[in-house]
Amino acid sequence: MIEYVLFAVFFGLLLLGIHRKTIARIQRRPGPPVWQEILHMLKFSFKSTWIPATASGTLFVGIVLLAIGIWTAALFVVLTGGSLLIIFGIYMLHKIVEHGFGLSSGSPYGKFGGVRSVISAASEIPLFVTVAVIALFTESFSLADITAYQEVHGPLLFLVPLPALAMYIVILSKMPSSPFSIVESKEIVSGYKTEHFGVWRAGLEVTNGLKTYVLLFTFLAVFIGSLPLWWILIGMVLIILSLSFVCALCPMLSPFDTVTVQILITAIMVVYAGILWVVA
Amino acid sequence: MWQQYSLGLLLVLVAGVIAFFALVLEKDDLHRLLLIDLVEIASLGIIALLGTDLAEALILPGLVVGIAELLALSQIYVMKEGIKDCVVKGLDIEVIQADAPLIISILLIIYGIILSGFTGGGIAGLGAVFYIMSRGHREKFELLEIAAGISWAVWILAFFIFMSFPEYWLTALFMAAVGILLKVAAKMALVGTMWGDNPL
Amino acid sequence: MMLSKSRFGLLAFASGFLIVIGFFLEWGDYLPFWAYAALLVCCFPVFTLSLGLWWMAREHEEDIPFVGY
Amino acid sequence: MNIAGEPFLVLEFADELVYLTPYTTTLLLFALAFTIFAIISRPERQVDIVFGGDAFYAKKTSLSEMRFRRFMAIACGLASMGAVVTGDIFNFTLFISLVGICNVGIVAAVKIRHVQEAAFQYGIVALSATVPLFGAAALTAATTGTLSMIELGKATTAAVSPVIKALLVLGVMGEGMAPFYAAKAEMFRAPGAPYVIMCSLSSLLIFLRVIEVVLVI
Repeated sequence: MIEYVLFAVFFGLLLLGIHRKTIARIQRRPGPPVWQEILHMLKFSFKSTWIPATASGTLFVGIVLLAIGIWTAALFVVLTGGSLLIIFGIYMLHKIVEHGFGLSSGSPYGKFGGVRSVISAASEIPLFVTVAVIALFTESFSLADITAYQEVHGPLLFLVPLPALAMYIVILSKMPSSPFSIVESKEIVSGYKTEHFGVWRAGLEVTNGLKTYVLLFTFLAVFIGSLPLWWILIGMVLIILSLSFVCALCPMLSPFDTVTVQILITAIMVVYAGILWVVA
Repeated sequence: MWQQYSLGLLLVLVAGVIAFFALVLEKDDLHRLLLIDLVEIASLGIIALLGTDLAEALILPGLVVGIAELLALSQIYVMKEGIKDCVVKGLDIEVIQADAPLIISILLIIYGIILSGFTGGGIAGLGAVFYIMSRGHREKFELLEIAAGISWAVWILAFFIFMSFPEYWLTALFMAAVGILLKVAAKMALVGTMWGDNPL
Repeated sequence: MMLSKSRFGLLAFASGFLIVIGFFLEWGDYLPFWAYAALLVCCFPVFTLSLGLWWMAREHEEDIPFVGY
Repeated sequence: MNIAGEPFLVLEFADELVYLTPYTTTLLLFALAFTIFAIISRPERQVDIVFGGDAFYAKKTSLSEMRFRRFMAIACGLASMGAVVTGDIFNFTLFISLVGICNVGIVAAVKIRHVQEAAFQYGIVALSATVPLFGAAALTAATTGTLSMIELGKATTAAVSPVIKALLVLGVMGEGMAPFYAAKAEMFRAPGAPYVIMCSLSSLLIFLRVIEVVLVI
């Protein structure tokens, strides 16, 4: 399994590299090579590292460990076909991780990133509605049951396109330079990760790789069904490419607009789920 | 029975709605703090409507949580308005300068002891609080805290006896009754008198 | 504040060793899968960080956060 | 319907009920980790820049304030752990209102005006939310005759009406459920990292838990 974890880290980082490259090409820049994010991770891990004098030391370090830990756990849950609710829980808890990263250092920029991550908490609700709608159809929260259901009834992507869109937006809001990524936007330096440099940042990169891999894997497993590994990897690349187009072409929204748009999406999803529930 | 329950529920809900309405209209923070108590009572009312032993067991923690929240909020209010320096003395009312508080307190405490248990503790504690409030005593908090702690331990021990050695239920019953009586009485006396002794 | 580099090296070695041992135990069916997963969730983060710190932890004064350009 | 995996440990202690599913265990471990952080971590010193100059200063948390806030943060962690693992509706509501108090307590000792204002307003909402919260628990007991989530999850007991579930969710929302707190974002601006994070953590945990509760009962 350790080999799978390492593979997920590197492939996730590669996906992020492809993301950067595609955005650059759409904007007619040469852009970094696709393995840039992997190089980043390696580069950060041999930079001189210490803990800022004003930081809350244990939290500063512990949060990095925790971040890698929860996404490793999420990978296991996805691979063993565990409960979708746990994935959802871990995704929500990632909010705390962002918050912890931002607040533990004492940096004002990190603090802003953390506070922004709290006010944009509305972005998680569409995911829950997605989970609820899927459970209405498959009568189970376990990923294994959901893929089994799709063997019989065909991909859920065609049965319930709207939740798929909602989950797509949720993944979008976690991508770098997306219209919703207010927690790490440049007017607050790097947001929550401003003060995590060196090895800490390398740990964060590992988390990002794992997170990207797990989220895309979950999307494919929930909406397309079980696929051989090669097809999953190709599917991930395709999704990343489409996400890159959105990220490259949309401006970043202001925090207020981000929250408004996310609440709007949530409202639409809740109404949709309500209609489905009444009909079913 | 069921109809009585629905009627009671309706009444409590109406009371709750009125309290909420008042809360919405009121803009002054202190008045809102006072109104919150009305809201709290509605929630206890819903639990009380169960009308079983369970209801009694549920009301007590609900009440405790409510009181705790109210105390925490009033503490914050005091901090936020910066009125921490007011020294709390006895109530300045002519009647209670005489012997009346003593008599009333003794009566309440005796009645509490007769009732025993949680309710008795509450009443006895009320007597003690009344006495302290009207006299403005500076009592020894450490002693009261120790008494509360020990009686709490007795109460818990009684529960373990109930569960492990059911044949000694009578002893356990007495231990529990006395323990909770002393604990609640001591705690009630502490409430409201620990005011501003040691700033945070 | 921080441990010394050699301590980090020890930590990296210990957690890496546990991961490898766990891998072989699980491979030979001596360890149930969930236990291996729990082991990995605990050890993988420690291994990642301590490996980097063993390499590049700085052993003198801390600095203050970034406060503006 | 398989909600959060099969419970692998059910601990019945008189009428107190604790049960662990993979889901609740995940949440429990997370709460535990942060409670430990709150215990062993020193608070962060928030750096502020003096406006219009190059100077900056670090806000310090005084020792007595730190002690009080650490205590409150630990209490908050314990309350959220209780809310996460309990299998009894009433205990669940009690733990949740405890979380509400502790959240107020964590920032109560901070002597910054806007933080205290936010904490007070939040406290008012939290206190009024006890009506739907306890109301939902009492109504559950009245309509089904049990408070145990395992009993309620079985098909044999009477179904809990959606109105009661809505009341429960409303109550939890008022006590500080994750996305619905404007006042809390203001509270997070208080200095002292591991403690203010407990506010946010507990609200996320009770949000995640109430979803499971509503689905199970």
